Amino acid sequence: MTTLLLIEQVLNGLQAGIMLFLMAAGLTLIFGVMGLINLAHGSLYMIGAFAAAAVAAATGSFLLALFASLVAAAAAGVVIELAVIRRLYDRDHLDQVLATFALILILSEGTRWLFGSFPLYLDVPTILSGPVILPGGIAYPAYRLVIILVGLAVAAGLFLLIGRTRIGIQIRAGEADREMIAALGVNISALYTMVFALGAALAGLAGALVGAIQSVQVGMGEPVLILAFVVIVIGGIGSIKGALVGALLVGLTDTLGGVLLPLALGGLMDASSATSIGSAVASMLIYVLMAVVLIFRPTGLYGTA
Amino acid sequence: MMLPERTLNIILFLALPLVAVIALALDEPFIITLATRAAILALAAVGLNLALGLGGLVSLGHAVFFGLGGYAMGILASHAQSFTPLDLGLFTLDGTKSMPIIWLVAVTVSAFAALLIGLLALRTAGVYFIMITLAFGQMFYYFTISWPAYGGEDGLSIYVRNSFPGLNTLDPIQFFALVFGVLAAVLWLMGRIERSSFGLALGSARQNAVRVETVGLSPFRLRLVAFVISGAVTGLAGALFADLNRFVSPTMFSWQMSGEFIVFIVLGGIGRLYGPVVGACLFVLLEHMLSGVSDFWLIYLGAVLLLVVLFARGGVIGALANGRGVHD
Amino acid sequence: MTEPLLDIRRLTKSFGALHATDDVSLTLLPSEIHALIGPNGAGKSTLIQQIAGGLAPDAGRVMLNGRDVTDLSTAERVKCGLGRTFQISALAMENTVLQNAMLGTVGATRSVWRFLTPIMQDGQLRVQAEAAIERVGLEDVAHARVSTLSHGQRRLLEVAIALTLSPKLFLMDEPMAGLGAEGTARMTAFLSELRREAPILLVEHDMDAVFALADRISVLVAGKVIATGTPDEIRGNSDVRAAYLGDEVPL
Amino acid sequence: MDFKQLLAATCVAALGAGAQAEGVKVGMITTLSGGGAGLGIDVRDGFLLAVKGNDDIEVVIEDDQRKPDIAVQLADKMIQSEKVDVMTGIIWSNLAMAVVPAATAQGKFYLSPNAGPSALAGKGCHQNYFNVSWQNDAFSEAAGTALSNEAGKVFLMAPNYPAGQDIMAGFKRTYQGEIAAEVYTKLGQTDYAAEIAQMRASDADQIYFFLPGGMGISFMKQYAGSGVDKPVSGPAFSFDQGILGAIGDAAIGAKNTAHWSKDLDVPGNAEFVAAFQEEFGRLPSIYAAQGYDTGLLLASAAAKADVDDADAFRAALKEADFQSVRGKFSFASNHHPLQNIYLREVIKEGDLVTNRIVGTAATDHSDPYGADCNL
Repeated sequence: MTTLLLIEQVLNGLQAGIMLFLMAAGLTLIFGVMGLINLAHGSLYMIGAFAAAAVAAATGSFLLALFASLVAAAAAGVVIELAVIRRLYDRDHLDQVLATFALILILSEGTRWLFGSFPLYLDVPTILSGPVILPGGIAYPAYRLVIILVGLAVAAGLFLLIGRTRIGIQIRAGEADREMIAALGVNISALYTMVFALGAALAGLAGALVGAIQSVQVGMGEPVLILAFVVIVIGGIGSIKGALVGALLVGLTDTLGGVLLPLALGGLMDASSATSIGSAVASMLIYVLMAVVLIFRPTGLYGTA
Repeated sequence: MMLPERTLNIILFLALPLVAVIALALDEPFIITLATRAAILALAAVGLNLALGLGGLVSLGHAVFFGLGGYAMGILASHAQSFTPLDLGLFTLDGTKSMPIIWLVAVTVSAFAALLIGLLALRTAGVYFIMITLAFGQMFYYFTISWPAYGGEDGLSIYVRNSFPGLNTLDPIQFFALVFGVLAAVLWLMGRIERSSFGLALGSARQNAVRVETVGLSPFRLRLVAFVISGAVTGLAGALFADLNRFVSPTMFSWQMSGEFIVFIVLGGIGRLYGPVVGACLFVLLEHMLSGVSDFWLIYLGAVLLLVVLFARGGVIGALANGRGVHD
Repeated sequence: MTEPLLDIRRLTKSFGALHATDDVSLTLLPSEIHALIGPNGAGKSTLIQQIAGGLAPDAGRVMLNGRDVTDLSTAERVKCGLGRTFQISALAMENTVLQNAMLGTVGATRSVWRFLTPIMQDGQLRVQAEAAIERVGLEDVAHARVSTLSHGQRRLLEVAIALTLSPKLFLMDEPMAGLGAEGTARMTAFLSELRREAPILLVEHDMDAVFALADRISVLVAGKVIATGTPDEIRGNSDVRAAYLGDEVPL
Repeated sequence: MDFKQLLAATCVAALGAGAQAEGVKVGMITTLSGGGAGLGIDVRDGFLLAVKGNDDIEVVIEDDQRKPDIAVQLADKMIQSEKVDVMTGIIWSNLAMAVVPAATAQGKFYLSPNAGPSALAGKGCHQNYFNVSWQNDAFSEAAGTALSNEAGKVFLMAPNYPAGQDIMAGFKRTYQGEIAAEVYTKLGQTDYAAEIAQMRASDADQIYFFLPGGMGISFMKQYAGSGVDKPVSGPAFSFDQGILGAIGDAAIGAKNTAHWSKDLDVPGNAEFVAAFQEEFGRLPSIYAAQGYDTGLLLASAAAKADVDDADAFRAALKEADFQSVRGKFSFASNHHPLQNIYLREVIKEGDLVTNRIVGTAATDHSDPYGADCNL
């Protein structure tokens, strides 16, 4: 493998990590502030993608579609929070897991009922459809570069929001002590609804952005949900920084493992078993990574007990 | 109608064989098959319940043991079917179609896996424990999918159900009786464990780990032992499930499977010995009835589940029984 | 000279720049009550945790009954004879008083790895547990759930569980808190007798109780032991007075 | 002749044949909920269209949720409770492996409207198992032959699971040229950036891949954006009508192999396409065509023989005496299809992205496993 190809694969790994970060950021934010495990986060991702596909089909505008994904996912988030989620804050993790698992069933099949059983069409805007040539001569899809930029912008925005703004102070106070923040006169339930909607909007945006280069279909949220959980657990639940680092680690491990393992094994055995065994091990690799991180740091890289 | 919990438990527990016997009288073998399925899934959840209900260990990876039990059956029976011994490197093992031997292997393998996974996973707690157990489940799932020796994603078909001395296991009612006997024996065992000194210590460790340490006991060891017993029982259920279907596949390792076990426990009533049994029966019943209602029946299933979690916190048993379930 | 049952040697623990425990040495002799007092934030909790095994010291040793237990876990120290009660109750709240006491007997007799015998029907253990409950006067609520008990009753149950372990020494963290005047008097009389069974390292805020009970008192200020002596010596110690003046505690 | 007339003609023909069939009860187990529901729905709709108005055939339909254990349970229900004579409907190889051997062993007929694992075509073949769709390797064997004519090296990619390995094995069996690389991806993978980078870097002249469902959609969209311009082809599963809409223009020009296409010029096909569109408001897919043929096959056998006479009914099935929308269709000795496999190309008709036939990849193709089958 040439160095140039290796660099391109590293770029691919980073890009996969950024896509995961978009999803994981909302998940970790919701957990950090409200202590809630939300399995239905993947459904919000799916809702964002479907809303984008529907609006893009109706208007032909990708920007409108992105906007629609934010609005639809945030609106769905508000409805879900008001109807179900707010009853779960005081419950243990087990009840949260089950209730949000039930939400997955309802939202997935509801979406299928509305949009049918066939995948929808959503494509990248024409202006971003081709590759651009990076320094060193790597041809890289323009749209993926845009995803990297959007992801980094979202990360920066979140750090600013949490670190520099009044709402961020309230969020951090809420993480530390619910009663304290309520005593300070902040409307805690409105704050929670807002944080949930923000997390949902991020998931929806991720769904729309990623949906344009993947398949917009029912059930698309579940694999990425599991990955997002792997990410935030590696990073330490509740930490935005952890989510970013975890996402990049997972993206790199997954991408480079799939490419390098079969090559590495090729030296030890014949080509076809190296491919097959290498691929088998590569598909387990991120879970191995997560288990190893937790064994040495039981609360993740940046987590607190 | 409110009944004392003990009476209710007996009624609910006997409902299962009653259904099977009525189905036999009406010549509806499929109902017996459904009852068998419910009993096996209940057994798997009864296993998990020791770790989850009594020990407070929310494992989202119990499908690992279920799948290992299933593959123990599948691998042994497939080698018996093809008359080729199983080569384990150091020694070879003949395949077998005998259930008692298969059960022994299933229990041993899943207990050993539970020991290794427990040693690593029990270093974490809370959400991290949920997620690390999930991670182990996913490892096994992807491994079996891409491991070609025993069918990969296609799984492994065993054309004839394995044998049990003195029984014709192909007869639905006899197989049901066997499964129900195993379930009853395990429930009895679990009831004893709950009331034993180990059970007391494990339950106390869930409520307050410091208390248990302060009387000189190690919560880690208590939990590890509970996890191993729990995994072994779920593994046994896996072997039976594979025999019911005469088929094993990687879906037995999927995280949805682990999730369903938890659903059974919560549906029936958490921390109750018979909770998983009631939950599994109800789930199988709902699945059977709702799937005919519409293509979108999973919406209704989700709604039922949501309502139980939000509004019926003691599960079905909690809603039907008066008083709270105390293990005295 | 009698061997100390608990011998703490030059224990040190820092959190960043904060010296929570600064070169602390203490002993607990047979049949004595050794009280540890000090203003809030003096480092009492940190010290207790290091003795009990919840926190590893940066330096120094903890000797229990002649054995170095510095590297042992909480549970192993309990097996060496350490009986402990907590400032904030550590009890199995959903269980009954009797079940909590039975847990103590299970720990004491190392009989936890019994899976099939119903524990509550074990006559011998039950007698021991009931005896301990009776000693602290909780027999009327033996079958009540702990969550229904008052704070004072929970404190007594803590003591009862410690009793079931027949420890070689007790480590008690504010056993009087929340007991009320009558309860405090009863507990004082009880502890006064108990020291004959095993010595007590007593952390307590109730100064009347401390001075009534203690054979020796150590004063901990800012992580350091500034004085150790009989109640009379401590009353007369000018450093102690200086340290406590700001706290307006009558000595 | 419109569809109703066709149907009437079929009925008349059935009556004319004079067989006094009592009626056949069919149990259909297929995927109707969750992620893969589109395929099951197409098979079901195609099948129901074929047997519409046929009073001889009673259909019971159940949803397997794409879970093998549910499929097994439903098979038990079909056999023990519904007491069906014939079973059909399963989409996925792994579910077929779970259900088919047990069902045929219990004396039921099974007609496969999709999926043909090699295990059921060779040693594991059964007299009551009829595959009306294809053996898993068939499309890629045909593709291997067709692509051998075009010079150059090929880059192979499939998910790492048995059907993926089967299909690549089929391709390699017939392909004469050189293989540049062979890559197996994770089942359910959604991002193919790394594989596309490997394709770009490799010295392959073309790409042959098998990625069913959402995986294929993701890959094709990403491939189109990558600027790699090596021609791609694969079996029809990644270019089927049900998913072409979701891939859009990115698929245009891709070659794929299938036994059917909506523009295939054989008797009855245009009528089928029109009737399907009329009834369900969408274009039929190959799955719908397979479901339809399965229905026609069953109707033809039911018209000839009483299902209670298993030998007669089996013989009637074996004759395959129906007008397949694929044209010429018959069963090889292992009860798997002998049929033509065509080379199709993805094109745009107005706003619609669809396939057209550009050639024949294999004539009277049968699978190689039949040699191991003792029927």
